[in-house]
Amino acid sequence: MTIVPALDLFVAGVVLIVAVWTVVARDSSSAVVGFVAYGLLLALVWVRLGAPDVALTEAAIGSGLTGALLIGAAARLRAGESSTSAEHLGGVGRTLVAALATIVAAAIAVALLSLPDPAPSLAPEAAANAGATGLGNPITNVLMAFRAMDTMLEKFVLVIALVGVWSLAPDGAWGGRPRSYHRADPEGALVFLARVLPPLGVVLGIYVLWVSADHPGGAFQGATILAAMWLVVLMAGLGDVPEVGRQQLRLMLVAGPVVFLIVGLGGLLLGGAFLSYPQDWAKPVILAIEFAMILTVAATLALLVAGPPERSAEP
Amino acid sequence: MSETIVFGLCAAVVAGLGLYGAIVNPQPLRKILAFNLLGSGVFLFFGVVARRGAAAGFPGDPIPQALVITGVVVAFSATALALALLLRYFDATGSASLRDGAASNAGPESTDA
Amino acid sequence: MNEFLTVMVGLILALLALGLVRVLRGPGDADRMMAAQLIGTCGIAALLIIGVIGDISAAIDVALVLALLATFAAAAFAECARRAQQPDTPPETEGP
Amino acid sequence: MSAVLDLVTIVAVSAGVFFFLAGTVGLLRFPDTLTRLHALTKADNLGLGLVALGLLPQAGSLQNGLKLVCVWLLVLLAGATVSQLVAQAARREGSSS
Repeated sequence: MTIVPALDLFVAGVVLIVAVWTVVARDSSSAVVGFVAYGLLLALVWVRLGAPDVALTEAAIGSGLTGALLIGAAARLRAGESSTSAEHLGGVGRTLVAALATIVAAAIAVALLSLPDPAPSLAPEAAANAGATGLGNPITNVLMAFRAMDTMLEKFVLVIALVGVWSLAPDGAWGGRPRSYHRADPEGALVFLARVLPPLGVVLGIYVLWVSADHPGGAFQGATILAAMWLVVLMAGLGDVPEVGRQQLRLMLVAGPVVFLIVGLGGLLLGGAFLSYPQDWAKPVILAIEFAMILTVAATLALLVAGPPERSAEP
Repeated sequence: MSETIVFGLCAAVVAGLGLYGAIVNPQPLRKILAFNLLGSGVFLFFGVVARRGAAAGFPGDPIPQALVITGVVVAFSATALALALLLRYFDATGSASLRDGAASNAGPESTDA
Repeated sequence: MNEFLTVMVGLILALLALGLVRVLRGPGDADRMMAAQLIGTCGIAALLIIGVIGDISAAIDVALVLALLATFAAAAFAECARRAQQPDTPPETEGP
Repeated sequence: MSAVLDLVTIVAVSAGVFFFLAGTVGLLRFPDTLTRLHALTKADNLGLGLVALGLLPQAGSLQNGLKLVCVWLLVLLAGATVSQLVAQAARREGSSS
């Protein structure tokens, strides 16, 4: 039907308008709003590209958590905005950079348009080996079984990033608590939200994880929703971030990756290769890893958004 | 197959925009924003390649899609680290731009507070 | 039916782009919150219709997550607006 | 029967888009924050509510239909909270400036 490309043109057109807005906008706060809208529209693009799992990830992490990070940073940097000097790149420089950018864009476009007609694809292999794990969702198969090494290393990357963020704390607040604490005013709207939303969010997070076995979903997307709910509680002032030096918190943060590593080594011992699952135990083992993973990843993502410690340890 | 062409061009333009914004914009926050834009353009590139490789009953080749999911998470942690660095630099020097002349007087006494 | 829905999505996305203009004209925090909320709702409506057009039932799950995170972004905006208005008092009172 | 359902979809979705249009135009044209807020909340709950209502007959299963209603309820909660917060922010800006 000729009408369907019009839909794609609409979506792509608005995505480009918002992307140009994000780069060109005058002050950074409206650029951040543009970026949140951009992340949202990207979820639409991913649904049109037939990848609902990635749409979930882009919506949850791309526009949700990244948006919150940027909103917080833009608000804190607004004070310093006046002191920044004018553009340091002259007119000639900008046209040169514009030319470079168009060359890169053209190269990407040519690379995409000149894909051979039976485009190279690993889908047949993924379909052939889908039986090994008994999971219906091909992407969860790839993430947790065929390329389990990537997913495990990704968790270590998250923990390392958190160590990096925590190491940026000023000396006085070492091992203290991130974010400044404020008393929650009981009848505020934010407090009402922080009481009503988290239960719904937790149910949705676990649903997204549970459904990922056979339908689009995933542990990371579920973890992002749980992290967002904890952050709403923190923003409303109903709870306080645990101090960074606490032992249980650090153990919990490392638990996810270590469980994954232990299961991987277990696969090695049981005669298979590293990270190979015993034949008929694949699905329960994968679900066990994902449940252990969702809590630690949720905590890590929330603490990444909370940022480095700013106050000393006492409450 | 029309959406692969439309979104392929969209991915290319977004990547170019991100590159342009990352280089031209003086403020570090805007550079991080533009860098995220560049990242999402590259991920869209993966998405279009996955869509072109749709076979064996899948709407799209699952391998590039799984790589993109991993990539989005890693991109988020990189952005979190970059923003933490920027905010720490802003707290230490009181200015949000990295121009050498701009490191104003607030430098020494606030770092050891 | 799909043709009608496609035209509707086009309209909604045009309105979404218009919503951004409000951010340009009224740079106050309140306007930014409202624009983000409207953009979120327009995005969710467009996503629901696209899910029906392409017959992708997972689009509703994505819309659910987006609805949840639209609230989260609004909370982030609100907290920054509140923090800009009155700086935080050090927590000399007892802990939570 | 399906013709009637399609008719319901067409009428409800176009009404929903009309409210979106009214809300966006209101957001752009109205003079001060509180009147804009009035327009925004109409676009939110009525616009999305009618679109969701219009899509109910097209939704594949009952589960999808229930999820559509959940999406609408969640956006209602979001809209209510944002309206409160925006009103507080507007009042604070009003009183301080």
